[in-house]
Amino acid sequence: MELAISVITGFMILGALYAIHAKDLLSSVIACGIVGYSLVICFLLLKAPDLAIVQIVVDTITLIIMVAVVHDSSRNESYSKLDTQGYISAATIILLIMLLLYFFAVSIKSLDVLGTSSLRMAKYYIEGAAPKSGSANLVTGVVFDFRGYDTMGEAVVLVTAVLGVLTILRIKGKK
Amino acid sequence: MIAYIMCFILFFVGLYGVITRRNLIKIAVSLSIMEISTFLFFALLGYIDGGVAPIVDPADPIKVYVDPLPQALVLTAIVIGLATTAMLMAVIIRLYRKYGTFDIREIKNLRG
Amino acid sequence: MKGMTLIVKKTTQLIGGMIFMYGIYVIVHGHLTPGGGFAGGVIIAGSLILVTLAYGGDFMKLIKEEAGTTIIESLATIMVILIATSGFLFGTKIFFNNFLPKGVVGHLISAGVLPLYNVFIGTEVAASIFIIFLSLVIFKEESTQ
Amino acid sequence: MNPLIPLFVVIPLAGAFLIMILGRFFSELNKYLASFILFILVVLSIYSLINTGKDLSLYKVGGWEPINKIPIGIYMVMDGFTVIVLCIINIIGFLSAFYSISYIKRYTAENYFYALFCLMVAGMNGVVLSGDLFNIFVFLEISVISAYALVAFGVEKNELEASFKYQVLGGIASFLILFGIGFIYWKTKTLNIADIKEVFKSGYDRKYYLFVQLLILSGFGLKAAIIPFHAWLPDAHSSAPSPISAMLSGVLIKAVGIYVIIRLFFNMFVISEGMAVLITSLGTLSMVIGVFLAIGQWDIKRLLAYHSISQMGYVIMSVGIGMILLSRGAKPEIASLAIAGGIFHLVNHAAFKGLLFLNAGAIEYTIGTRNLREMGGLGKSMPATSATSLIASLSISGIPPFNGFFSKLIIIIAAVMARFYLLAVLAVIVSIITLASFLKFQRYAFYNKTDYTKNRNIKEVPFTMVFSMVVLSIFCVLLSLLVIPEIRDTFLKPAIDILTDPLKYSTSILGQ
Repeated sequence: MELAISVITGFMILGALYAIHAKDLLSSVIACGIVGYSLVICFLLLKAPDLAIVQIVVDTITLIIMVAVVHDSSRNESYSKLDTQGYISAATIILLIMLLLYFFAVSIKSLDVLGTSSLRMAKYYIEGAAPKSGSANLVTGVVFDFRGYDTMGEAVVLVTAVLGVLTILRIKGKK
Repeated sequence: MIAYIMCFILFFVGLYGVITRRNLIKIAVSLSIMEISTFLFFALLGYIDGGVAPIVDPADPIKVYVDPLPQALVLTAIVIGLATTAMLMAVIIRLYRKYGTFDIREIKNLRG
Repeated sequence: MKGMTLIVKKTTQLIGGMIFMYGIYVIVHGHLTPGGGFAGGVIIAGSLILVTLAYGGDFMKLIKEEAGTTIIESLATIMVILIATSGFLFGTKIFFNNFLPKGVVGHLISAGVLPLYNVFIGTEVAASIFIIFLSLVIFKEESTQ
Repeated sequence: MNPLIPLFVVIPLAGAFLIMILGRFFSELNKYLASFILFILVVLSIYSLINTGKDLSLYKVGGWEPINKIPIGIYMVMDGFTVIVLCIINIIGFLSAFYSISYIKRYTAENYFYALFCLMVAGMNGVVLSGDLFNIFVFLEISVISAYALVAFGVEKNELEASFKYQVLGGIASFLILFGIGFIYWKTKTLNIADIKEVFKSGYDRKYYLFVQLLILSGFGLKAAIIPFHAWLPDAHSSAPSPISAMLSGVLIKAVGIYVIIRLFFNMFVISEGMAVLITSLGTLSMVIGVFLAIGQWDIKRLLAYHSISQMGYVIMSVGIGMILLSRGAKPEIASLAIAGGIFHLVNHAAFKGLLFLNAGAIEYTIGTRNLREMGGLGKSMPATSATSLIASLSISGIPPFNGFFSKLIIIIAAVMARFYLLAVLAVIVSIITLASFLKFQRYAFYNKTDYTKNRNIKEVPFTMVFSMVVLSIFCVLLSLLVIPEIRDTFLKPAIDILTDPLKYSTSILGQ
């Protein structure tokens, strides 16, 4: 299992690198969409069907929105060659990332390895979800009953985003 | 452990893109890659070997389920991510109409 | 925004309604099978976006159409908040209480207020995502004129 | 179970949606409705400030009782520190909304403005009241997304660019925070702050612990604009409409940045000396660099924005000194003095910086520019604005009868008593530079002899704007009463107790 996930994640990394470095913005956006679709496969392998359904549709919609923005705009990234300063800053960033990666690899040694997760809070969700919330789908039980307050907040986030989009896309700002 | 490290590399690929790219769309793409890696991280946290998807079958209740809590968190986070992407896209399309370009080097009224 | 070719329009006629119905199915069975309010709402929004893309804005006469959708989603969110606070009214004095009878696990009508939440969150999500898409499209049209 | 707690979130949310629906049919209603809703919140928060006292009240959302002392639902917690921040949020929010009644008339789509405003207040109230990590993240997103939209409310070039910068940096911060939450869940398998403390208490791996703390600190540090992460703040604060600048600077960076950092590092993590030293040095850096960046500014709101960074530096430095002392286990009374200074300065900063941004808005409203070189002689034609901004300027630079003096004095005394002489000297120097910078502001805006605006008809701003400014200037004077030990004990002591006692928060939550 771990191997399969790692291989798919490797492909996602390649896709991400292509998305970042592609010259054409449309192919960059589509590569990003492919990374999102690979995530769906990971979700299915990790036994999360709810997430897979949501992610596949959300990713499609994100892709449509992004393509709608890029479509009939200037698609080429005007790409100038890096000067010395650019090389130095890129090297610094990569060095910093390597350092953080090493730090990460060291710091996760004491934690649970993949697949041996123990439960503390969620134990009672699994034991209690069916009798307490009456829901056969444990994720729906958690989302709407045990953590329903989060879900309300999240619905409000979406409404806020809609209001924000409507606010930003007004044609005239001041009278 | 290797899966977690790969996931973290994906996160840093996104961060690298946000810092080094000079194009509005590329920055948005990099942010959504960071977002994807975070979702993957949460899904990895909940996985249990031999577990089944967390849907109770009343006929056969004794099973090992994967942890439903991280999945619930990701469900919330995906929709929040969609909201932030939509906001970012709205600002980007507006900026494009004002300046006629996606290049951030030409969009520099404010400094500091 | 112009519509697409006849083939696309005919295909959309055939599958658009089916996708819509599937979204409703996912919402209603959210507490029994994978899916739920979010997934179903996003699927419904996807079907609406599909129709809009295939037929184009001219067909739907898109002129600041969002006004109606804003009210729908506001009402849906207010309903969620009302259900959440109705625990206050129905005895228990608890915010987000699951105050309805739970029923039998696995039946369609069970799990108290969860199906209600699913329905309203689904409405809200569908309306919100569709309105985001519409406002981007309408803005592109208006600003090019 | 305190039934008042959820009202702080439910009332502004319901208000926001009512404004959105009703605003389409009754266009005049929305502004009064927003002010009315925020006024109810002010009353509620003052009531809780008086009633909370030393005890900690809890609200278990959904009524889920803990099983085997492990909380399974989401908890909302109200304690001494929370009510202070709640009061700041709602009072500044009410005054800004009232101020906007006149100010925002120039913009289109007023009902979106008031709806987003209510959502922002609801998000901040939710963050402050939450006792659950992921819940903090959700409500933080509500407040920052509405802030992104409000920063871009004018939809001109500058506003959009500032909003874009804010969104990109805010997005990075959100993902860092989310990753940090995942890390904490990986180890502890729980999300409740008190329960996490319970797990960490029984032992942890040091490298893991350091990594998590760095992730959380950089995430919330970006939201709070501590110095290496400050790039978005001057643009966003100067481009937003003025009441929103007052909210962003007076409240938002405190509620979603400083408050959460203090809460998590005192009540969730076990305090370690290395982290305390890092936080103190970041605070000192913000304090010093912020004021130097502010010197050269000629745009009023940019100048004020850089001073926000500097003044927040005072708060973080002072709290950091308290952390260092607590981690050494020495001199607890000096540690509580330092923390008291920090919280006192947090409250004061909300009052005077909010007032200064409202003043800047009044100036911009009348003469239509923010450039200090193009104004002058406004003192005669705008007496109320001039007087209130004089009070605020004296207060922020630490002149005796006003509140800023006392909080800075407490911070400096605490630094001297803890033998951080260098920090005390730096605090004094920064205070002097602040004074110089604000004398420049006063001189060029109000007392300049060369009057660039002579030929124009300049009047005092409308009543609602004057009202908000006068009330805030009264606060600037009244808050200095907090220096009297008896009054300080009633209002600040509960907050300091909950922060300095390492176990009080978690045991009293898990015990209920």
